[in-house]
Amino acid sequence: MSSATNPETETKTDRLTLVEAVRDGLYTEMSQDDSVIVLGEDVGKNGGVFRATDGLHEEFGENRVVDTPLAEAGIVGSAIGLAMTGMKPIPEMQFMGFMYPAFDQIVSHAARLRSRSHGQYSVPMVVRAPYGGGIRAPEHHSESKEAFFVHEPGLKVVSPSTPYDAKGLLTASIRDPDPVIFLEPKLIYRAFRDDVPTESYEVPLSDAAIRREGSDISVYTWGAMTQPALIAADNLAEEKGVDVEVVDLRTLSPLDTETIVDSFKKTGRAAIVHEAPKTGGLGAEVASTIQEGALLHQEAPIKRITGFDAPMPLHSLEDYYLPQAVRIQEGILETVDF
Amino acid sequence: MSSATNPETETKTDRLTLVEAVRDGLYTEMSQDDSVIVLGEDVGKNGGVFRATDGLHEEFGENRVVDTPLAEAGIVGSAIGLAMTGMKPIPEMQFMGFMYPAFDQIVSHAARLRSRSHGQYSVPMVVRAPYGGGIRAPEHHSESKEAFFVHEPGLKVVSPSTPYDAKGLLTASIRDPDPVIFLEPKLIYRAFRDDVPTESYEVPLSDAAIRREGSDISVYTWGAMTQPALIAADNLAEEKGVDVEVVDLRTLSPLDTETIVDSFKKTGRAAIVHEAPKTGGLGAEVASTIQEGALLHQEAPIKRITGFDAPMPLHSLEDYYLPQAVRIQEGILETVDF
Amino acid sequence: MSAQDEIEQQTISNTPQANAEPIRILDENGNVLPNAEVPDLSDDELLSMYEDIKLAREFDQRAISLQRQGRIATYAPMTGQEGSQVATSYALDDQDWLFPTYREHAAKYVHGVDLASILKPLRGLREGYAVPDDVNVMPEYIPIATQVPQAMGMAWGFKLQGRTDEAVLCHLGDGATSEGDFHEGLNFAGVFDVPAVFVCNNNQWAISVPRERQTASETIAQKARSYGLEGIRVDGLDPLAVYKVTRDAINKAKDPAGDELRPTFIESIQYRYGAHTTADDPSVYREENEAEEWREMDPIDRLGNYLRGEGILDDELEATIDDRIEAHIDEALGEAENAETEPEKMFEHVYDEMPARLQEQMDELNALREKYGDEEFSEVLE
Amino acid sequence: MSAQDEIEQQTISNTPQANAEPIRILDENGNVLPNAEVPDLSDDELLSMYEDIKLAREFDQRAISLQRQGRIATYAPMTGQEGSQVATSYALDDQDWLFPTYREHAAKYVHGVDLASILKPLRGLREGYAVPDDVNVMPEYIPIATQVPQAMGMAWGFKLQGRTDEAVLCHLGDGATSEGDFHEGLNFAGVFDVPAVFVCNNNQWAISVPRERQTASETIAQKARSYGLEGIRVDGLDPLAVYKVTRDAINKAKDPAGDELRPTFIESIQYRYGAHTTADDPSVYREENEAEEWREMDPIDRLGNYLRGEGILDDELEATIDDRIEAHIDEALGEAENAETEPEKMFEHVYDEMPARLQEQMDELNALREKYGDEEFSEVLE
Ligand SMILES: Cc1ncc(C[n+]2csc(CCOP(=O)(O)OP(=O)(O)O)c2C)c(N)n1
Ligand SMILES: Cc1ncc(C[n+]2csc(CCOP(=O)(O)OP(=O)(O)O)c2C)c(N)n1
Ligand SMILES: [Mg+2]
Ligand SMILES: [Mg+2]
Repeated sequence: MSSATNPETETKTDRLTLVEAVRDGLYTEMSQDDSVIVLGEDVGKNGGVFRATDGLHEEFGENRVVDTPLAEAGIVGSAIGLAMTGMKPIPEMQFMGFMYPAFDQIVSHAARLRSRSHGQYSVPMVVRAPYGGGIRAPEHHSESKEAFFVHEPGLKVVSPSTPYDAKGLLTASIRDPDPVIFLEPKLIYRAFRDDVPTESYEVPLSDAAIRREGSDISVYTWGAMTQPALIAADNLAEEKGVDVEVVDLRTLSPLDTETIVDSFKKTGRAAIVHEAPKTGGLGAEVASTIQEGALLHQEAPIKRITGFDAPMPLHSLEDYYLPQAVRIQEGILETVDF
Repeated sequence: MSSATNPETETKTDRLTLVEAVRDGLYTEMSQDDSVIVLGEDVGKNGGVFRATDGLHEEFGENRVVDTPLAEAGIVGSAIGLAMTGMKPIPEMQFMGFMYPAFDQIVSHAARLRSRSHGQYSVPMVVRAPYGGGIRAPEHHSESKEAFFVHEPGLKVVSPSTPYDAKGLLTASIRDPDPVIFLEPKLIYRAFRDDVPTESYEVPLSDAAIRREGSDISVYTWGAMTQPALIAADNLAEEKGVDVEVVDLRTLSPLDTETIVDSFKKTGRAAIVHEAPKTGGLGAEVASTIQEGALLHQEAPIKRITGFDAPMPLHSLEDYYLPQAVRIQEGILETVDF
Repeated sequence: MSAQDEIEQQTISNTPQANAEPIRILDENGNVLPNAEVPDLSDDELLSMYEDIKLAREFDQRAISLQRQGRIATYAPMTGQEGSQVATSYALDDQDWLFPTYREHAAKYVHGVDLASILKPLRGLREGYAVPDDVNVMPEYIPIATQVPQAMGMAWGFKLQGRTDEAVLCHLGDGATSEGDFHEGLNFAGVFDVPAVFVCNNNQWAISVPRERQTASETIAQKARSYGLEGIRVDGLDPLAVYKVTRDAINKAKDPAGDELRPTFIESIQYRYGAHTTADDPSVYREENEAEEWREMDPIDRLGNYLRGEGILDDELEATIDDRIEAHIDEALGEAENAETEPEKMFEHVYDEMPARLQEQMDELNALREKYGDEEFSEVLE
Repeated sequence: MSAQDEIEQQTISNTPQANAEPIRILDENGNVLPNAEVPDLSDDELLSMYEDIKLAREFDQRAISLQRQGRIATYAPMTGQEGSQVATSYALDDQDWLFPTYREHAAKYVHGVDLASILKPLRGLREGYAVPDDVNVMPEYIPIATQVPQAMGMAWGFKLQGRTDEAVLCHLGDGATSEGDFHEGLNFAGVFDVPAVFVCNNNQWAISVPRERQTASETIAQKARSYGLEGIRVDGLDPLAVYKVTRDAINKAKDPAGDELRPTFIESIQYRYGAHTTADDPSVYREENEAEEWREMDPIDRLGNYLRGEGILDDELEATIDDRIEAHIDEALGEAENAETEPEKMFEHVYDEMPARLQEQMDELNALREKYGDEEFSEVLE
């Protein structure tokens, strides 16, 4: 990581990948706030199976970067207890597919301690998990079930698509007084680098980001799928003269309804791109939100370009499962030509 | 339960409540098929906390109606193993809110053994759970998170709204070669009685049911909410001359897209009624499905009349949380008057 | 078989720390057993403990009858178990935290939750779970065993922050020991050596499932060994014995000697005299006379006899105590029955700041309430 | 500390059945220990066991190098653990079922899964998990410990159906003992007394977490006592000892004597010589020389020396065996590398009958493939 001062902003920046930005976000916040601790399987000495906690154990010691036994309900449950003592625990789930043993602790407790106690107690915790497919991983390692957590009131759900956002959203998540499920798109952990300020900064958990302005159609996406969506948009601009707006939701719960609806009012057409199975995916929520808020602007059915209603296959077929640029382009054209 | 022969069908029928029909469905299928067994907490001697397994322990013995230790992953996990030996296990989860400890076994395994084994193995199991609010129950006893299971490919999800359907859908579920999540609307467990044939019969897991024909708007719902939806429809017919079609989805996964879309093509307007929180609920999927399939028929935004994006409150407020007839009427009128 | 036999029967042969014989101080008549030592409590403390156990029993009876009258919702009685509940909370210091289940009303009360707050959730009001800042009690846990890793985590937090004067007491049932969360929480407690005391209220039943069908383990206490923890068995109908082992465990949690581990797992052997909850009918699954045998070991009788024998209690004092209890419960009930809430509350406490979507939903509901009146919402749905 | 000391060190003091001293038949040089009895296996069986262990090790080395060449995906090596894997599967009858994790390649192979089927999933093909009807092996389990309740359930099914000749063997790691599913599954096994054998392959590490940070329990085996089960410790680098305890456990599962419980929990003490998976670098978290000490107890050397000492094995036979192994693996690899699948397959095996929605999705994909060609789908997304 080479450091530089960004001339435009005069802040010192590093060129970081997304996973490095996560690590940097943890590092920066832990340096400033003693109550922040990281816990999970192999997050300590090993620095995390994706190196997202690399060096933190050495820097902050084994009481703040804790290798736990192999038990996800134990990890999240104990993090809830830690949070009650004024700490800000950041449990890591090694992969999203291994969050399910902790599902009860997350949905029945972390999400509800505030409401259950009528506002008396809260759980300022960030559950981090790498998610999504495309890295040729074994079974159960490619889950993208963000919709499960979005459907649980009391949780916030966040997924960055750039290194800059990764650090900024993570910082905001750590400082947020409510539990945040922080989903890291591991397909793009090391896909590209960004200027990331060395100082701490927040990207608020309220605003979607327009990644590309356009007038013909709004494409809503998040996480790793932002990349193929942007590629598809560029291809279509070049090859077909279609002007695509790409909206990166970033915070999946609570949804930024305003940005979603405003973009649609401008374009009148929409496609949603996600990795998760189509049925019951977050795409359905976005589509419903749009038509509730802007039906009179709608000129074509809202297209969902998603994973199929089948479990993620093993790696030889995963490229067929994930929305590729070609599928996205086709979906967009179908909508634009409707 | 008094028995009678239905003159129209010439089958012998009983007047049963929904929970009695569930019990009757279990009884009938267990009588005919030795491989069917029931297991769970308090399902044996106690006959289930809602009496859904009343008398089965006496009738079929402790090897077919099994009281288990208090451990939901143990119950569902062992049921998966039982299913592998050619049995048809019917694990009961005491309340839907207590399914989460078994979430991993359900979504990572029961749902996927067929695909994981490339079609070699399967899990013919029915996970039964009472669900939904309105009975003044304590915390965590009023969950209606059907959307979680609908989003997991490989599972079927069923919810009856009448005693007749309860038995018929349960029979079909037991005979289905795939895992079924069978959600029983406990609010209407004893709300009314129906003629239920004593013989066994199937209600197929593929068809939604039109509970009331109408031409002005289609209201999609399932489970306990079918009741207030029908009341609202009657009220509106009487008071405002609005002709409401009520579609009871019955099988929530796979969805009967055809019936959903056909009804909408007829009415051009839709509302969806469910208890679960609005965001990410199954209403979003139904709305998206409709606009994908019949946008050109759409005359108003599709209205979602649902639980709020808040945890179910304790019982003094639950009537505000659940969609009451008055809220449903208002939502329908808003859509019809759009 | 007598309850005394019953309690002793569940002994184990070869695990020394999981205590073959349950610890006991008072015999069934309230006499101090030979070799037993009465814990160091003043007469006032002993009397107050006695009064609280009696209050708990009276509260229980009143709550059951309130439920029958439809004035509160489903209630989980504690008769037979109050002695242990009260004694465990007496063993706590104010700054210690309590993790109760749906049955530990008395444990909560003794640790500072007023009776009205206990009744409010039973009347459908979450307000009862928002206890004052200086009362260290979590909202009761209904999803079985989920409190175990959380209690462990809180104790861990105290340890990490060097707050050596704070410990955590976590209740759970015998049925709860079968859940994965129990296992994960206790295993963490052993690995991270945290100042926590786990009390398993082994009341012999998990709804309709008896202890011996819950696990093939010889005792519940011996499960502690799987986590490197000390496991202790105590007569849960003997408040003095329960107080002693719990207080020792709390002391050890805060200030362990030598290479002692901080956490302790206590199996408090009890019996649920009554129904699992007011919605349950135990006659369907167990012999009515079973309870009678356990009643011979009743904590109120035993502690009362002890106090009378020591000259601390007499008829007059007993009458005063009973009157005070009556008045206390009446007052709490009045307060709980007059308490109200507002539909807005269910939107307010979901997040620290209400998201726009939720605000809209609240506004929609309020508009409807305004238009149609609250009566339209109070109808039962069926 | 030598490996022998290491193995013996984790002894326990007071739980008789969880075996203070691990069972061992061969010493580090392959000599039969005094008082030890070699299990009743023919020379051919012993030789075949030896060959399979050697094959497993060779397969492991080849798989690691295939992964480095990008020809297979992430692979979990088993070197150091093959002896135990092979021996446990030799202890099974054909009709018994095996529940493997991602690491039990050799256990699967011995129980009937051909090497090509083991390689196929590593090449991204689910076909490898669809074994022939007469091979009783489940697809490997990746979510840790989830196999435990399932294996228990299958054994339970055999028992309920009176299929007394069938038993289940379930593998798990030391890390897996911390998961709730482990606890729930073993507790059920005790309560329902099912014909199952649970083998914990304690290879001292769960990725980077050493055994002593995984649990404060003195031994892993003693956890069995929490469930009323017999817990046994065995030297996992001694194939004869592992064979013996496993075979005894399988026999007991099917035909217990007197009031013996059917299930057994075996702690097979091993060491993972290499990395957790090909994606792991153990030098980050452990001393390189640790493995060297364990290698002194290597199963191939010990069994080989024993066979040579008995005159069953000589250089010539060894060379024949090695050639056969080489050819076998080459052939399997060829088959696996030529295997193909079709995108349709991911739609076909979701339900027994494909739902209309899924059919539509498949049709849409096929139309796209037709229009653009499969190359458009094979690009990496990044
Ligand atoms: C996870 C979960 N599963 C099931 C239930 C339903 N349930 C409530 S209490 C109970 C029995 C609890 O038994 P035990 O732990 O012995 O406590 P006790 O009620 O005897 O005090 C059950 C099964 C629940 N609350 N949570
Ligand atoms: C539920 C779950 N959590 C986390 C993981 C990630 N993971 C894969 S292997 C492993 C370590 C397993 O250790 P152990 O049980 O000792 O088996 P070993 O790999 O040593 O054979 C972990 C944490 C997983 N696969 N499943
Ligand atoms: Mg109990
Ligand atoms: Mg291991």
